[in-house]
Amino acid sequence: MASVDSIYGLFPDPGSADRGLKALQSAGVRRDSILVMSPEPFEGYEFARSDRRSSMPWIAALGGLVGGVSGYLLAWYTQVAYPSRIISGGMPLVSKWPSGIVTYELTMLGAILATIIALLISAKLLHWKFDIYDPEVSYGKILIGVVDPASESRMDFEDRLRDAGAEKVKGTGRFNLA
Amino acid sequence: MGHQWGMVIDLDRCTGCEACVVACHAENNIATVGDKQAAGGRAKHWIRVERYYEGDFPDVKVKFMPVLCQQCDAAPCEPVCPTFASYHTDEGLNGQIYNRCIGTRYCANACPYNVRFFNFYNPAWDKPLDLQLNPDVSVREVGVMEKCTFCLQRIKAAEIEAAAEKRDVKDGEIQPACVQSCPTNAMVFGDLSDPHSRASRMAASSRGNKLMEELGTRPKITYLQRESWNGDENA
Amino acid sequence: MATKTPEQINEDLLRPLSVVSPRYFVALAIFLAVVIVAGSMFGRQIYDGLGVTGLNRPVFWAFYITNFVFWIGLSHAGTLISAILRLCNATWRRPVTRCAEVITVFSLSIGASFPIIHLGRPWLAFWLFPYPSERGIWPNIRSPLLWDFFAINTYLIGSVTFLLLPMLPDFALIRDRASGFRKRVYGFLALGWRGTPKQWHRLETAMHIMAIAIIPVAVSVHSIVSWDFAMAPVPMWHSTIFAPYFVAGAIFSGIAALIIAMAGLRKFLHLQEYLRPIHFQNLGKLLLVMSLLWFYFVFSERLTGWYGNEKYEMSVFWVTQRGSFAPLFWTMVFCNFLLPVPILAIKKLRTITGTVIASIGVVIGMWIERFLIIVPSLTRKYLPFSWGTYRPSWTEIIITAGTFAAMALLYMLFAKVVPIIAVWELKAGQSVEREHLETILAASEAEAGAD
Amino acid sequence: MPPVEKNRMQRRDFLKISAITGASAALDACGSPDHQLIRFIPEEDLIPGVATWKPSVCTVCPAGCGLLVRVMEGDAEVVRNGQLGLMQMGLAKKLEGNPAHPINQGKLCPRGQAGLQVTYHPDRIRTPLMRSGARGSGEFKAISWDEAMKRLMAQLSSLHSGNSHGRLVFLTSSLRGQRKNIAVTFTGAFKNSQYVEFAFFDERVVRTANAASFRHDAPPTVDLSQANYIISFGANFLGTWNSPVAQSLGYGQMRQGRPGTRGKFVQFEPRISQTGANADEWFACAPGAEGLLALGIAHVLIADKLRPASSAGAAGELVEGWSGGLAEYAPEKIEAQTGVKAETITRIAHEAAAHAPAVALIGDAAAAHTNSLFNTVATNALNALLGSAGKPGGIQFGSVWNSGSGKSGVQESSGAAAVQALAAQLESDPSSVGALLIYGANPVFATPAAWRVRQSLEKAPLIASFGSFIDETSILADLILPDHSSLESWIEDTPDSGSVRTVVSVAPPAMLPLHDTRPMPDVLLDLAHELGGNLATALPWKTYDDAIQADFAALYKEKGSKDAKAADDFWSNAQQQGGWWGPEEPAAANEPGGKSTAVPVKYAPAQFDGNPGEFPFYFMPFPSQMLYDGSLAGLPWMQEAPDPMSTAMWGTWVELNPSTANKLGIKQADLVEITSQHGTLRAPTMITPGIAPDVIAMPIGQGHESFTRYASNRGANPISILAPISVAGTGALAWAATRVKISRVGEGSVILFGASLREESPDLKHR
Repeated sequence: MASVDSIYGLFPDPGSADRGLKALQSAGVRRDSILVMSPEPFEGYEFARSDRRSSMPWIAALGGLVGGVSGYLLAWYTQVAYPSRIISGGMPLVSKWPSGIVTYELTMLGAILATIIALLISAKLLHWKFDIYDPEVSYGKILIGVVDPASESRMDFEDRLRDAGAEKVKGTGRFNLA
Repeated sequence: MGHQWGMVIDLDRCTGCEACVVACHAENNIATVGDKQAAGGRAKHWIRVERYYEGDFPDVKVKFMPVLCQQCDAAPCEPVCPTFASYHTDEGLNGQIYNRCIGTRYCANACPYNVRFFNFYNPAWDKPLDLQLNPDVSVREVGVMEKCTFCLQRIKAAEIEAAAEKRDVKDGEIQPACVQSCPTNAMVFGDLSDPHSRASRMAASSRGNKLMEELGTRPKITYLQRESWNGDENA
Repeated sequence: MATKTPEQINEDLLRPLSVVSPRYFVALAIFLAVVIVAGSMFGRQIYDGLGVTGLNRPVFWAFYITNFVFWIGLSHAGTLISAILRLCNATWRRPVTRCAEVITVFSLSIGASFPIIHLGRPWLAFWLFPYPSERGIWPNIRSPLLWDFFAINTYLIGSVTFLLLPMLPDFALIRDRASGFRKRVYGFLALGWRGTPKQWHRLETAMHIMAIAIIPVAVSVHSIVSWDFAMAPVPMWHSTIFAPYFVAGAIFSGIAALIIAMAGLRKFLHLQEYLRPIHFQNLGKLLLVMSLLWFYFVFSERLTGWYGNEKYEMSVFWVTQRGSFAPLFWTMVFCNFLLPVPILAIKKLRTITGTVIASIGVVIGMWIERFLIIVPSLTRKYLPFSWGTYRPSWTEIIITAGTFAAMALLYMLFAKVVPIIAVWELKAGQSVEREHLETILAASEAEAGAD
Repeated sequence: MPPVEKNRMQRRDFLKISAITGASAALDACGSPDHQLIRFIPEEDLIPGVATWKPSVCTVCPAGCGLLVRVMEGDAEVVRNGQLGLMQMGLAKKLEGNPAHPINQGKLCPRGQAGLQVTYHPDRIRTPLMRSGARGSGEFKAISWDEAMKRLMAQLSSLHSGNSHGRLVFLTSSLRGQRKNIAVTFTGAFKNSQYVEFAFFDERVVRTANAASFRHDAPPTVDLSQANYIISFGANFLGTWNSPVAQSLGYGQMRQGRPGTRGKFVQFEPRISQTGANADEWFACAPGAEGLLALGIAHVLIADKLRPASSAGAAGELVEGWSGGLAEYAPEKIEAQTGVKAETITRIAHEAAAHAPAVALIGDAAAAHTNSLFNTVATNALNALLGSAGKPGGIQFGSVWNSGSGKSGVQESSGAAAVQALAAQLESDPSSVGALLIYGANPVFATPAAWRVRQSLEKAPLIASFGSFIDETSILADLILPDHSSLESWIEDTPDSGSVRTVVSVAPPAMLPLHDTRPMPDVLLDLAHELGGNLATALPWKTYDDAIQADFAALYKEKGSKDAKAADDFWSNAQQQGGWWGPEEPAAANEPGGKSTAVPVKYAPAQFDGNPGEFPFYFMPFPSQMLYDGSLAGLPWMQEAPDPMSTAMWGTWVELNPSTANKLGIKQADLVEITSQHGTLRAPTMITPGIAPDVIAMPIGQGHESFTRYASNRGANPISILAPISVAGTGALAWAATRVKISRVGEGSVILFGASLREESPDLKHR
């Protein structure tokens, strides 16, 4: 990965971070190329807003469906897989009530696993090498910045971020944290 | 449908002598556990004779009832086994696959008749008592359940012999060890799917009932209740 | 607490990870020793056989299964409670959730080990797993033990996830504040968390889904545990009330365990300002509700048995009510009802000490409850000729003690490597509160301005 | 068996067992993967081992049941010529009844089945032993047979030649057939000798009474299969008494074997026995009052003209006052003494008369009171009056084959009195007994301590035992020459009850011997050859089987046989079949109107040792269903099989009535001390409703000081505290004639298999 240029400001509080965001937007930077990192979710602030729509619940439901179907198939198969009829307690060869329990548990397991996988993928987790990051975030600062800014706008962005209340404005190359 | 092995026990004949108990030990390699283990409730008797007193002195009555695995058709011990170690054979027996048993002891809890036994320790025979072991019956290891098999080895032997002679197993040809030994002929073993077998006919007796049938276990042993003497009607 | 800055919170909550007192090591050593002794007893049990226990015919299940049900029940402390509170958006939950979820994961693991400890041939436990063996044999899905296998595994995966996901931002926090090896480890564990709005949003969504999913799983787990008994035609086991009764009992003991754990953390990790009386009071109210619910279940179970007067059931009924198990029975009623209800109902008594006393009572009472559900029924199973008695052996007692020690040990170790209170959640909670406060202030100002 | 944890089966042993079992049972594990080991129940694919069934004879009690022994090949560690090695041989695996045998007809009691464990017992004596420590110390050293024979010869030859003063005494259990003939003849060849038979349950009283009443010195053969009414005075005929398997077969038939007819069974005894437990009506009668009851019933039969007094014939005449109608035994008059209501006695008499054939039995404790000869003779008279003597559905006698015994002229005595006399003699003049040979009997265990049998035997100059175990008697021996087990040796038996056919059982060894042992009769024959002289002529056979064959030749000569052409065929058929049995022809027992030449017997109240004030309870030992007289206590199967009434295992107990226990403040399983005038013992209690409040009962069988690892130091021996008094007119020990007191010592324990006495235990009162 090539070293990535960036410029960002570290804001001490969500109010100033919001102002920083607005400042960048007013400079013509598109919302989705503005980089935001925060130590907590800061729900309700403009900078913390993400794409509201997520297909995660549907993925979970799909995972549940797959889990449930495979659960039933497992229950069914393990009962009929014996070449001769295995009678147990006078119950039918494929016993529906107990199969229901296995089906249920695997439905839930499917939903849980699908959620985890969806989270890992959609939140871009499991990537330990960062283009841009600043550990100051963990000390309570909110990072607002621009990736790969046009070199002619750099100064402008820096000023705007500082004006909006950024305590520090930094520019980086490659940043490896892992 | 193949054979459905069952048994009839005539409580009017049973005297509580326990010949069946010892016969079962001898036939099925049931280890004695010794006094300390027996005191801890770990003695293994696949068949036992339950004894109940009724009334007080001097009007005392005593009831004997041999209890062994009832080989239920809807056996509570079978479905609870997670590994199919306890299962139902085609001939209607409650099979117990010792090799497959992992020792959850769930079957023993589920069995209303308490006829399942657990090997709390590895069974031991002081030498040379091991020479008495019946080679037709496997020796059970520590950690597995064991129970009455209706002397499956005898059933198999008779079936193999009958097959070699290209005939059906004859009624009365198979005698589990307990039935064989019973000095009063209180026990009859036979094929319940054959309405003409002696066991089937006796099971139809008006004296017949099944042990705790109300639990829905569908036992395959019929007990013929004791009669009381009714004087001149008998004469 | 409103005055704490995010950095103060960081300092307070991350301190336990770096400061270790000698007392900690002493306690650790003691618990470890108990665990090792218990482990060696288990080793001996594997070598000799279950003969080293007090089990017999007909009492084939006793201490181990009691512990199984007890620990699985305790596991409902966490995930279920925290999931419910999360869904209800109860803000006071924030300092509580993680220590509750940790209880779940550890007690579930301990609980799940008991079905293996109790096996006659534990080395074959893997036969419960539906794997395609070369012999083509499969487990029997009719067996409640197999349901247990599926349910507990689902629950374990679910609750580990439920615990781990919100830990990612905290790992990132530690990563950024640490150096060297610790930095690398926590960096790895943080899975690359940076705190982008998308990550925050996805995490919150995932937690929401998990919270919804984990509640029915938790209910099913304890229902299935109850079905281990209810599926067997054993007097006083074969009952339809068992599933809800067990679930209620599980939550009951879970809350009690949580209160005890919180009190311990509060004292030893100096978290007085985070785990405040309000938390104990709120959980105390929940505990009170569960205590009443527990009594309701016990009463309706007993009433039904007594009214029915069925002879086999009554054998068990009387042996618990008046017979040899009566002392235990009435101890249970005291611990689970007579003791906690007044303490928790009277506001003055619902202090931290009060709730902890009530909780200790409940944990003891619920252990006894499980024992009383399992053992008396087996001692009085149908034909009186085969009735029995049970006395635990030292092996069972020590292994039981060992699991309590294991729980304490795991908890202590955990609190040393992970902040036991979710740092970001706490901060977020504060932010929300502050914002809420500001909104109110703004509104009142606006009102004042309008005047 | 010792706690298993200390004696864990090693993996190697386990594999070895598997290997042995694998030799004949193969799992069809190869071939289709569907049929691999675990997949299906292994037994499904089991190919049964090849078994041969060999006839044999049961020797654990005097009933003489025929056996079939299941023999299968296996590897056994055996000693041959002093060398230990692994040998493939036929091994007895199971004992079952011989279906062809007229006594047990294929059935076998628990004790008989456990007889297998005698052969394989880990504590069996494996080589000849010589005492190396003090007498009774149990220290022995193994010696060779040559040396053992040499040592015995040294003493016997001096006795035989008359060089040394003192008698040869041969003390055996009850023997029959050629085994007895050889023993008696051998003993009789010594100038000065005595042959003594002793067994605790020898039915001496019943034999004596039957000899007087019916001229048959034998226990009766009871035909229950055709009886419609059974009156039993204390006889545990379904458990241990007389020929229990034959009687059980008949009992089953009596109950449910005849469509439309079900016989009635009434039992009188102060403590409910396993047999009494099966009765339609059970009455607790006073100990020793059984004869009164028999005559009470007889009185009603005669007085109510249900049976004429004369129909009892000689057996009736034997009772004083018989022809007078037994007025002094009228039910109202004996009510108080017997504890049985007059109307009950009358009713039973009428029922019995109306339901012929009716049979009366007496045995066990009822035949062990001081007045039991009278009780038994009275019962015989009742049988005769009921028309059941010598008749189907009654008591019968077969003709017994006598294997040439009685020709030796030896002083032959039997019963407890003979042992008592021997003990007294040894005590006063030990040198009068030159050598004491002991076979099968264990008088130190089975006689009251008051007789001082142990102390007297300790003084005997030489004791040689043929025992298989170090028991209380053989531990005193100087030389032990271990016998084969009955499965390892030739065996012949001539039971005197159980069938009306003449039964001569015979069987070759079912298996090769495991240890360096020799059959006792062969040892005697060898000794006889070496001693020579009159012995060589009296015992001309080289081996025991020669002797048996000779006996069968004689039998053939006398009885002939329709289905065998010649003596050889007769002999080989008998071996194949397990014996020879004559036709079904009961011997004459009693003729109506016959006259008795014997002196009539008269009722005398039973005497009990001990003053009722100080010793308020009757002490009633009873035979143990599993351990019999104690000789089976060494078998683990018998120790662990629950007693039918108490369900106790691995120990002893004392039965008492709940009201008695209450009065004395004794609880279930408390340890109590039982004291008679002659000793004290301790045992845990078993409180049961089936015993009279003034009776304390205890099973015989435990309390061995030295008898294998399984029985030693387990429980207490009730025989030890018995009063040394005998049944008048018989010389039998009156073992039910002792009074005791009882006191609580503390808490005790008894191992019970059954948890509950009663079926309906839950409290269903709504409370």
